[in-house]
Amino acid sequence: MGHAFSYAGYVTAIWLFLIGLYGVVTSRHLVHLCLSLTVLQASTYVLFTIIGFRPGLPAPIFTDGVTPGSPAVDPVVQALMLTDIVVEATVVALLLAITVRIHRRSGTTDPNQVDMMRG
Amino acid sequence: MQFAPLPVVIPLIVAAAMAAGSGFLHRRVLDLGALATSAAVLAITLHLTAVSSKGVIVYWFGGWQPVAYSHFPIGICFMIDPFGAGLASLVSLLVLAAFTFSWSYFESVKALYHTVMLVFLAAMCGLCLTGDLFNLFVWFELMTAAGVALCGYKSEESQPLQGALNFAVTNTIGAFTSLIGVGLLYSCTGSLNMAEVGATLSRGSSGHSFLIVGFLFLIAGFLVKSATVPFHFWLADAHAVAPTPVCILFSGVMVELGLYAIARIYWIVFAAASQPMMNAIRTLFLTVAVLTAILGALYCYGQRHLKRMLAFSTISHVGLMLLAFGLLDPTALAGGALYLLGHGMIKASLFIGAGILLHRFRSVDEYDLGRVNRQIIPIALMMIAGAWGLAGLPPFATYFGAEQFEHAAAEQHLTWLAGVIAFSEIMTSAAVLRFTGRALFNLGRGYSIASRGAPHIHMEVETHGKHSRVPAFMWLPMALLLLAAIFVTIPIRHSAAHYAAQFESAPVYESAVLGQNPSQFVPPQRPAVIHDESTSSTWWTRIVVVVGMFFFALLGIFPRRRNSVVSRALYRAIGYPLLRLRPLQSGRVGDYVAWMAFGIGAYGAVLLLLR
Amino acid sequence: MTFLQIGVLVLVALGGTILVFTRDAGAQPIVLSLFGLILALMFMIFQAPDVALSQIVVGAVGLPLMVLLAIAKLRRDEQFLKREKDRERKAQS
Amino acid sequence: MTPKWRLIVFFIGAAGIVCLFALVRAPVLRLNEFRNRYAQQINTRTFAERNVTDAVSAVNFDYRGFDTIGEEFILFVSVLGSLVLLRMAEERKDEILLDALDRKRDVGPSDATRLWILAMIAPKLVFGVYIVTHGQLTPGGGFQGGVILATAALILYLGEGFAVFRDVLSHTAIEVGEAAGAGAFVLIGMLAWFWRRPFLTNILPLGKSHELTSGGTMALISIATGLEVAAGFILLLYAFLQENLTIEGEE
Repeated sequence: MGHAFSYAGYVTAIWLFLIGLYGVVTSRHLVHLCLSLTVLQASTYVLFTIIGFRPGLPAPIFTDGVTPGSPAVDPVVQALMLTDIVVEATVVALLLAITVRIHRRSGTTDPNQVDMMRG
Repeated sequence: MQFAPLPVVIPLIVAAAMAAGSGFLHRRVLDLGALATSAAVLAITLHLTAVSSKGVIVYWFGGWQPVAYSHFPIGICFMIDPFGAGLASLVSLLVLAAFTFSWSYFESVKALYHTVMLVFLAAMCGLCLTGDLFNLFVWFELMTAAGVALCGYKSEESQPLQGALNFAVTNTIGAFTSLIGVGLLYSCTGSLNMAEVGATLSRGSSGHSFLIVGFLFLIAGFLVKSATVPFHFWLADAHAVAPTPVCILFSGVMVELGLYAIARIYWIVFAAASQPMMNAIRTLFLTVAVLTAILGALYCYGQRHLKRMLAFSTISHVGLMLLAFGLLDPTALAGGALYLLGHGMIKASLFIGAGILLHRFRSVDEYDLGRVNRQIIPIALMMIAGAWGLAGLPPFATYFGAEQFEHAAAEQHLTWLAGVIAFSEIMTSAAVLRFTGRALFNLGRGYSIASRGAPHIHMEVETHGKHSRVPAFMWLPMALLLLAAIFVTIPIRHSAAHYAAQFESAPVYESAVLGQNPSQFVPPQRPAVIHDESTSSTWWTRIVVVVGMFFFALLGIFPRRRNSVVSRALYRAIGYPLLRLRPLQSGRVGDYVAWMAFGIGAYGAVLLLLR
Repeated sequence: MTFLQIGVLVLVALGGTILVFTRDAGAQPIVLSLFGLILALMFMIFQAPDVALSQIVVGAVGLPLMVLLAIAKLRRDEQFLKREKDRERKAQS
Repeated sequence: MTPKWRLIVFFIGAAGIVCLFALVRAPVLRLNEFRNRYAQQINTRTFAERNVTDAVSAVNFDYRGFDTIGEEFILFVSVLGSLVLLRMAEERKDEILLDALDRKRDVGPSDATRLWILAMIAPKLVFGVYIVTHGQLTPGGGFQGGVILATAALILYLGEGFAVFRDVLSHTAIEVGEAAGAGAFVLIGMLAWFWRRPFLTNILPLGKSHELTSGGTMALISIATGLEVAAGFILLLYAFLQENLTIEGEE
């Protein structure tokens, strides 16, 4: 079976996913909601990290001391995570812009009070 | 196939050029450029559809053919078949219609509107054509970002912002859940290519529960996008308030793209490996489809705001299309594809109708309007034709589609599903008819029971120029889309079943993508058939639908006295459930996310218990 | 080595929890920045220097900065709206 | 729904999600023969095929470059969306107010602080450019370097105030830069297409390993990305800063 770190990482990923969801569900402030989303997304970072990691292998950068072509940690998941980080940053920027705008229009930042449409 | 990347690449280049030149480009130049781009993309996607009908086209970006790597896919590929390319054609057709409609539309803040719309087009085309799981996620996220930007475009009022917020939060969480799914599958199969992942899973060492959970997480984002119960709440909020050209795309194709992705993922990645669990998956999807269709239809009938009404009708029809997919049968899938094309065009046409009313009368509210105007009568007639199409009546493509999956349901001894289909068709079309009767023909008096508690949404005027007339570039796309919804059946009606059978056979795609064998598709032993002979039962259903549609429309227009038998029965059947259900659609994003968590858990529980 | 890895994962879980339970707008950017740094540390320990660099510039600097600016803007808007309201009230009386 | 019911619904769902994760624990944590084959292919071939030493950059800019195009446009569209939402163009008319404000801001940070802050800009710029151009050799690349370059602009604002920030970094120029960066990436991909090779094929000479020119189109893509990301983040700064100041100016 897997290594201790992968158990810890797996549990951490689940925990971040759920606690992030909990934050979004109970949020009373749109900025707080954005931050909860970043926590939620951190669960994907942790999951990808432990999937790609192999104990004892170096980072996939073949400069000092690492022979080109030798085994290394998974570079594919790292590339995916780079994309993921950009996505996170931009989504949060968009949401913050919406937040500012909502506050301008309706004077509130509580997602439970902006409901003009229901039913 | 040299043209394959162009549906994505051309809009992106034009978008970047427009953004760079936004300072000095004249508005009309932007309009013309956008129209030309979407027309070009339409031509290319139609060409791709035609070419791919002879065999799946696989296009490797960067030239990373897997043949050189012992058949392991190392790059990203487009995997183009008639379904994907056909859907991309629908996307570009509707984008073309949207740009035509917006010729005299709201002032653009520099070139931002055109730029974001073009990026949206590219993202949707990419989603239709890609054959890579992570690439699918990228286009999904690009679609969401562009959609949110477009949804909040007219942010002078608070409602568009609320819609954009709910859209952004729910879809982003869905995307992250899908990303977790991608991670789970990558950990087990070591690949991101759909065909390769499917092949590895079917070699099977991962166990049933892994398949279920991986599937569920992977499609979670697309369940949100396609607004199935209980992931559907955001849709009405976003669609009701987005600018009209954006609504055309949201309801016409974006939602359906979610369904397409689910079907694609299921058939290529999971179907072979999850063969023993097929019944559980079928039960889950049929249950969800029935719930979605009924719930959407009820809400739809209970609205007074035309756009919101159409949004709920989209939810209901998504239920029907999910039903077509959930039967897991090529005939039903072919019917679903036909239905999807017809529905996309009709819904787009109706949304253009809403845009015209907003342009002409500055309102789309059933009770605020109520002005007969000779000029608006052609529009009203087209709305009625649209309602006829929503009801799945001939000669619209929706009829030929619905007929097919009713047949398939009957073959699986699920005849009662025809009742659900009829209910959804009756309520959604009756709602549109009721609206047209009240608002455009000034019929009726009093309030309909169903409208009690429906939100009244103030809309801002989107157009400039003369409001006293309806320009041709507004009504023309509306009429042409309705005609297209009729004539689209002719070229594809008979070939659809063949490509549906191909769509459902992963080995074809595997050999095409991984390049091990020639990719000729041999139809299965019992080929899927398009049922030509209309049995008497389908005719009976149609008659019931027509009668029911007019009954509920008239009942909405001329409500009876409160204690009459009819109105008490109606209250029990429609009014009371609606009153109870309305609070669920609370407009609060926290509620929606709680329901999403519930949905993932519930779907998983159903699959695990039935497996 | 495993000790280090598990330690940083525990830190990540703790950091996320604290961030979700930080409801005070003043503290949020700081906690977010710290959480970003912890994640970057995790990436370093798990041999992902590219991701770590990107996480430092985005997660620990860029994102908290945007949050900071947004919160500042919300505060200013708050004052602005209040002043508008006062002005209206004065005009009425 | 009342908050209580919302929590109940959420906790039922959360319990389900925990069960789902628990069920797939073993296949995810256990190593199987498939797990790392993609990584192995990349790790063994990157250096031989592309002459570059950073495998992550090779995946980002070459093997899976098409993903990165999508990613660049997510950034592009989100920045535009934020600009739309914060209504840059509409609020341009308030710039007169801004000028009045800038005069007021003369009593900003002391000269010593300003000097310190400004002294940080040059190294920031150098570092950012270094990271952008060495993407294929060492950790980093267009994305990370781009953000570093954008923070240099932030320092300029902190030291010199908005007027100088605006004069040095003209809004139009930055907008054009952002669009150019995003467009350049796609155009580099099209370069191969015009030579009748698949989109995004790396057709430039691969250069010598461990040198700046190694990796063919990768270096160009990295620079295009850097331009786009830096410009995009500066535009976001603009959007948030300018609206702040507009409000202030109305005082």
